[in-house]
Amino acid sequence: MKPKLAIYWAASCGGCDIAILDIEDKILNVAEFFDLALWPCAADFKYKDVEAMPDKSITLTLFNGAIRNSENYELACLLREKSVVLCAFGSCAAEGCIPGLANFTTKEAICDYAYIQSPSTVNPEGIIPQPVTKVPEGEITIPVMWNTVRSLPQVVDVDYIVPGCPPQSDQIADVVLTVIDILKNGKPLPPKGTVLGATDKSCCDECTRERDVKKIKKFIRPFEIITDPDLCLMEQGIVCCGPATRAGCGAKCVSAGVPCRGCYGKPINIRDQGAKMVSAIASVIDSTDPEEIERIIATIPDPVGTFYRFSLPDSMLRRAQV
Amino acid sequence: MITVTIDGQKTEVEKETTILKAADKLGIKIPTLCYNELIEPYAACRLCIVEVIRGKRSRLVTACNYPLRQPVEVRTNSERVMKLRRMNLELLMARAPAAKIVRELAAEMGIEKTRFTIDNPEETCILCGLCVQVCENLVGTGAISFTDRGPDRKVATPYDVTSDACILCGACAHFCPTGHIQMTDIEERILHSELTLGPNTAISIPFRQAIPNAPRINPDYCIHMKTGGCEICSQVCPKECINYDDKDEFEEIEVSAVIVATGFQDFDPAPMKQFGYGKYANVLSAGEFEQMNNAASPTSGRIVLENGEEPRSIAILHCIGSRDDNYHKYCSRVCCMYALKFAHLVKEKTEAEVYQLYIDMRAFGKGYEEFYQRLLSEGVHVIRGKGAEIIPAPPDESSEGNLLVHCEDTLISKFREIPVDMVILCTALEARKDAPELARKLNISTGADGWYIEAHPKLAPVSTTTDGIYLAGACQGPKDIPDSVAQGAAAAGHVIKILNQGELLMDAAYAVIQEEYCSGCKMCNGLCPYTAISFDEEKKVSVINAALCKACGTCVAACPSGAIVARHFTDEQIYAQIEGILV
Amino acid sequence: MPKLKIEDLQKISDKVRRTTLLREGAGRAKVTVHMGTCGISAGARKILDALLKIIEEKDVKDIILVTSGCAGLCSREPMVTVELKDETPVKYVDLTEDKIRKIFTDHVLEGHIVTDYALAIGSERTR
Amino acid sequence: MSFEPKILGLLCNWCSYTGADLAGTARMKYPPNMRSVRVMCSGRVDPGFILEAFRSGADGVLICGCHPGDCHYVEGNYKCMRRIPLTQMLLKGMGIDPKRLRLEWVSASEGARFMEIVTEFTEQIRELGPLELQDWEFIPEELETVEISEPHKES
Amino acid sequence: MKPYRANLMLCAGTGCVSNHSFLVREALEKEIKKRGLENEIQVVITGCDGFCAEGPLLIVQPENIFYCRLTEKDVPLLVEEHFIKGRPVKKLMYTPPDAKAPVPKMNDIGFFKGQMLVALRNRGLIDPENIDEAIARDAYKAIAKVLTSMSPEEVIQEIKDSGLRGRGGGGFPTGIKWESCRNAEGEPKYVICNADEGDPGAFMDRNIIESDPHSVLEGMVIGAYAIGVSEGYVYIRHEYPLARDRLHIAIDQARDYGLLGKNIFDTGFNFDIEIVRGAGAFVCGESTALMASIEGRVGEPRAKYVHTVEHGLWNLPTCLNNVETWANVPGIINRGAEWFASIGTGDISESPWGGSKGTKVFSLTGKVYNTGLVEVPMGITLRDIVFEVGGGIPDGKEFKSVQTGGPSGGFLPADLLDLQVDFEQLTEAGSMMGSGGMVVMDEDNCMVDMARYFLAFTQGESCGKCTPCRDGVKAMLEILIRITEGKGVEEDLDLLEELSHFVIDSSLCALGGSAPNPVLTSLKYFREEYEAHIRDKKCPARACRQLNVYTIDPEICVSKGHGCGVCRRECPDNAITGEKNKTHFINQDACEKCGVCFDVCKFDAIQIT
Repeated sequence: MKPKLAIYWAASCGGCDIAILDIEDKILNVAEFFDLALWPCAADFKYKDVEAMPDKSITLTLFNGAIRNSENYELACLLREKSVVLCAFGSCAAEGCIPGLANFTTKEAICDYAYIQSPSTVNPEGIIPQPVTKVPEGEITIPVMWNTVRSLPQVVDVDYIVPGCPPQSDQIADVVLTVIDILKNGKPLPPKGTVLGATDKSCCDECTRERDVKKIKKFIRPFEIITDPDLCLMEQGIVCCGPATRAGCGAKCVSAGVPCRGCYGKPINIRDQGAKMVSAIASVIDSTDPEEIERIIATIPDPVGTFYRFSLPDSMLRRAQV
Repeated sequence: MITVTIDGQKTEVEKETTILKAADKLGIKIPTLCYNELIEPYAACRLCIVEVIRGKRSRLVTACNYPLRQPVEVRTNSERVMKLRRMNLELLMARAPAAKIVRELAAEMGIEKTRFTIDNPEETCILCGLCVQVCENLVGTGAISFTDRGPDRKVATPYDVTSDACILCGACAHFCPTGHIQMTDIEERILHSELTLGPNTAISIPFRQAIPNAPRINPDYCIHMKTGGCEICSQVCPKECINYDDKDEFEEIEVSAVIVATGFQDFDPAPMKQFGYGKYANVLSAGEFEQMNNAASPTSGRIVLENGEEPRSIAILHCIGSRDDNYHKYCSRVCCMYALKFAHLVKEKTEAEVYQLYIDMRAFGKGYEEFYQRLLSEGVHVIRGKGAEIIPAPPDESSEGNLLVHCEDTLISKFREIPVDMVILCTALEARKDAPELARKLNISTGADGWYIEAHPKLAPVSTTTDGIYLAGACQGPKDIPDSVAQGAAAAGHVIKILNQGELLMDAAYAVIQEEYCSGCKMCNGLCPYTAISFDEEKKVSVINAALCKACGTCVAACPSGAIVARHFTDEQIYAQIEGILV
Repeated sequence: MPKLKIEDLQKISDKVRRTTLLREGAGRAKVTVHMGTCGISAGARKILDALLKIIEEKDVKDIILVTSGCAGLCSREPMVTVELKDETPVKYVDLTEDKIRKIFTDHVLEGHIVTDYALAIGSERTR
Repeated sequence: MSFEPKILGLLCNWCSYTGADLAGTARMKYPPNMRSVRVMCSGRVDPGFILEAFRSGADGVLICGCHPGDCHYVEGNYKCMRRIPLTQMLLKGMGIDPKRLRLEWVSASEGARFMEIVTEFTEQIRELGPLELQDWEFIPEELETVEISEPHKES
Repeated sequence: MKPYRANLMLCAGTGCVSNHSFLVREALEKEIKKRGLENEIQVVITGCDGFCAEGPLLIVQPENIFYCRLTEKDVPLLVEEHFIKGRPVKKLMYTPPDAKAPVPKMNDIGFFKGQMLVALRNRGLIDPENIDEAIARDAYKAIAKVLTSMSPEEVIQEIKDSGLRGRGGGGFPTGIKWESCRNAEGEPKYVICNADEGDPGAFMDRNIIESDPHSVLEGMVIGAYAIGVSEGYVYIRHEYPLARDRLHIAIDQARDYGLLGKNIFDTGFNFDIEIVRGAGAFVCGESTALMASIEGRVGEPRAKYVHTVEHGLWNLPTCLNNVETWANVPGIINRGAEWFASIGTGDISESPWGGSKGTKVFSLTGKVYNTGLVEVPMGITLRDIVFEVGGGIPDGKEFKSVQTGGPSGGFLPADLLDLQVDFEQLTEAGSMMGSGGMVVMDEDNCMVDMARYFLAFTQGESCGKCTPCRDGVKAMLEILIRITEGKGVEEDLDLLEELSHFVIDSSLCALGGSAPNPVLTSLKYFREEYEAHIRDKKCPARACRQLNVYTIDPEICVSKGHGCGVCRRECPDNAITGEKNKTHFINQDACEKCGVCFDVCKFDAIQIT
């Protein structure tokens, strides 16, 4: 009997699913080795089939997407029971990622804007979808939207984490093949909680740009200057979260001249990516005069949004107090 | 080089040299009156006229300033030249009959008497202009110059009034060939040596015990420094050791330890108007009295008033500026004992009465109390009460002192007015004005009163928070000589330990970079003030030099990938403390 | 005064030349207006002014205009003698402003004598 | 009983910690709400500590360092001087009143001043009230009562 | 400009101004206005016409009628007669001494006929305070030519070809001076116009500046362009206020027209002139003393072994020329070197020292009819100057001597009258060209006294720096005074000669170097007068009063003077006794020989033996 593979997408953009397909020919190895148990994004699977499966019957589950509503939570629990290895696949599952940015506001504010304020909607009565609505035909239920977005490890016990938004295809291929190799040859599984598809160093390790002592007088946005291709972006005054982000993606963004946003999550020793970036950036400001420091700091565009772009739910405070 | 033949002798000289110098080289003497090689030739006396022959044209020129540019033949004693010289001297004898040098030169040329009218038989000035030149160009003062014109021309000061520009250097008298200028002493203009230190002529040894014990140039009085002229000292110094452009230089030396022994500074009692320091004569600060007592002092140790007489009575006031809310709250610790020493010296050297005005007699050291008792037995009047005010005594003869000291004798709770001739103010010891600046340089800190802060008042009185820098003496707080010596020895002890141990015992806390986590982002490189962090180019990781690291932890906090661990202050330890303390 | 260019030099020179040339006595012709008492009363002043105006209009530089006393023939005043360089002087009589204007243009400028106004050619003999 | 704020003090070892010690040895009274943690230099304070403090229930964080120029490690306090304002911006973004985080320079001899700062800060936090972090714990929301809406009725 | 029919050229040189020519001008303008002639007749004030003896002068142009010795009183008559009735007034004209009829036209007067005007070409023709009139007389045309079409080297060559030599007295070829100054290293360089003119009785430079200041300025601009200079100084005597003011006006006007200052004629050449006032020391006429004075130091000369063209003002290359030298330059440029070289004597083809070219302005003074300023071509004989231009010796006196070259010039006797006036021949004869002073002496002048007079001047003006000039000249003067007081001894003459050579040979500057010339030449040509003073204790010319014996001729005193007693009253020592209608008598012992009686006696009764 072929081991079962489940791929589920919760509050996700589907990018991780596409990334899985991006492993091109290796998908054949997967197909050959695994038997797909669940992949709602790719094909029509029914929840009740999975519920019908005995516990721990799915060998590997790649769970991508953050926990935004009750359905995500149910599936998370379900897949935890049914699978041997539950893997938080991609930044949304690992730390909340872009959907996690909702934690800056409240559920009501989001719905208010989405269904009433936003310019393109016409909703004079101001109707907002409710979890249970009575209609003549009966009751329609939709999943309950939670006020705070959670990452997968915060709701269920997760075996491994594959960071990245999306995880790079070569990393995915590498992870899947190692899992296949382990299962086929009975190698021991890596210790629970390890981060696969990424190294222990920070993004700067893979970045080819030259780096020097950093003394920054002014922060600027990438479009304001023509960046020097060889020099570290931070030294050119652009806020780059590379130093406080795990390496693994091969510094793809930075080599294209765009600063790293921190999608591969916090490095191994760090508890809060945002706080760390604040500490690092502030230390290299080149001034000892309080007013000048105020002026320099004011040039950092949207510090909270920049430093917690991918890791707000996973940060120490998890959400903004609103 | 120009070849020139003078009276038949050939020689080679540089272009532009004058005939006089060329002749000098050949040992041929050409008489001159208004020439001196220190001064640019003025060519006024015309005595040095010689005949210069080029081709068939001969010309009469003054040898002292004629620049040789082409090969020429010079005759210094042709008949024509001798005739001119004789007439010149004869005329000069008419102008300055009393000038000895003119008579001698004339006698040499065979002239006894002058055919021309003599206006002033005593006249000695031959208007050669040497004095004016030396005063104007060499010394640079320009106190005298020529006045009037034609035969009435004479050397004088403006309006023939004694010039105040004249600095009595005597250069004009020295250069005057006929001795026309004499030096006279003008009482108020002579530079008396000041009471405090040695003579301050332009060059002097500062004081007898000066180290190095060698003369130095005082730029305030040296004419060369002011005008670029003079330089007579460098001409007369046989060993040519005078170097005018000697300047202070900064040297950088690498040391492994520093002992700060910058000492204290005397409190200036002038702001305390009530004591009239600087206003009334014979009110001395302790420092000044000490100087007077020194054998090398201008009064060579004798205790005298400003007018030279011996004092009949002396008052010594304690705690001037110390134990005083307006100035220094602390007690300067040493004044009581040196005040007693002063009293003893006065008793020994003079028959003057001594009055000690004190608040508390702090004779705390070994043998100090016994010294105090001995003094009491020697008849020193001791009054417990701080000196309140000093006013000059009314000038009638009867009073026994020209100063009146008002004070309150708290023991008999009466106000007293003591007539004395001299008052000594025991001024406080205060931190040097530049102490904070040095502290910042050495990275040690100063207390509120400006004294340097020791690492620990009891356990480490001579070391500072920065290891390798030690304190000794009064810079750390007022103390007397024995204590300072003791502290000096202690500091030296520390230093010797470092020097021969060869290594410095470091404390356990310092930061380490974990290579496996460091991504070489170099965020930490610029942060360390002790430059302990460097970058390893091959491994592409940053490295911390443990010896230099002071374990402040700033780099730990800044390291974005958490690769730097501060031993004894790791993140986990601090997080644990935070969680624990807030539970 | 503006900074001069080289050509300005010449302009100033021409402008001022009219009077200074006069000073060198380098006249081409000499016109003498006889202003004895009789001449003046007969209107010699008007003739003189007319002459001055013509000279100014024609911008003539080299004509010497002189006054003199009575020429003797009081009855035919106002009278003017025109004497071109090294030619015999010609006396004109009973002049009016337009007559003198014509004499000036024909005789002084073109050089041919206006016979109908002329009284006599040549001058009186002086010892 | 009025709200007793929990305040975390991060004191630099050479100046503020010694100053606090001086205040103590001089028997100066200041409210016990401030619990202090000693760090070698104010430059050691990582914004993560501050966030951790708020996560662990602190209502205010006070950071004390040496006066600029007096830092035992020459520039340590300058780094702190740069980090704290940015951390305050971060807190503001996270909806926490930046006044809950305060940076003061206290030298070794300013025991009295340290006492005044702590007293004043405690009062200030008492006014701001407790800092309860919303939704920090994960509690699945299905326990919430779900009210049923009937839109069609009104139409 | 209104067309005037007549210009009244009124001379306003210092000479005429001191004779109230300004008052004459006011009277003229008032009278012309009264007669309504102000639109026809213009009064123009000009510089000095040179004929100072006959001032105030008025030349009526264009008729060229010359009026002299005008006073305000003559003006109404003049206006009435000449300008209304057109009859020149004979009474006011100039009548030559021996002629009866006046000479109406200026050009016919002997004084002017003999002259050739080059430096003084514009005198009497333009108003010096009006630059336009100077421009009308081709002023600044030379600059235009030089700045646009000639290179500095060409300008220098032109001056060298012209043979122009310094008019200050040294006669150094100007071309060579400019060339060596141009080649000397050192920047910036300076040009200086020496208008110090310390010689007593010399007023050439003053008149040139008063009549035509622009010729001097233009000359300096050309010189500056040739040498490469941007800063010039005119060192003018404080005692020449009118000349200085006119120079100021000229400079300001030239600056307004952009002929001085930055970027002249837009050619990028900058040159400006500053006036420095001399403090009246004769020695400051000497180049190095002058430069010391400009630098603010005491006016004392220094050795010239290093020429001032290499190290002059502030030790930088400086070219110093006399006013007249500068004034000649524009003429040379405008009319070409050949024209200038055609005037004068000698041949300058091999060496510039070979000839004296162009003209020389002399201030003809002393015992001549026509004292004044004359500009004559080089090579003219002394006789022509004294008798033709000078109009001969007045009062029928006999010509005795003429002194050329100012106070240190030599006396030339009658037999040298046919000497041609140029640098070489004058120096050969023991005198020198000098600045151009020319003093004519007749039989009443005592040569010893004249030598004493000039020596007293040079001794007073000696700066006193070097012994020979200070004490040597003093000694010579004492000897001469002794001789004029009759206390001279035989040896004095040889001593004088010896002293003279000593002073000439060993003095530092030209003042001492030339001061003894009067003594040497008077000894050489008039030794007999010295001997008369020493041996006979008599002064042949009766000028040395101490040697005269004054007696009264009894008949003349009674017959003509009726014993009027004027001499008795005037005699300061009461040495004369006598009553009315009786002859008077001079007591020889009391007589101090002051000569007052001789001067006051209207009947020439006093006899000098």
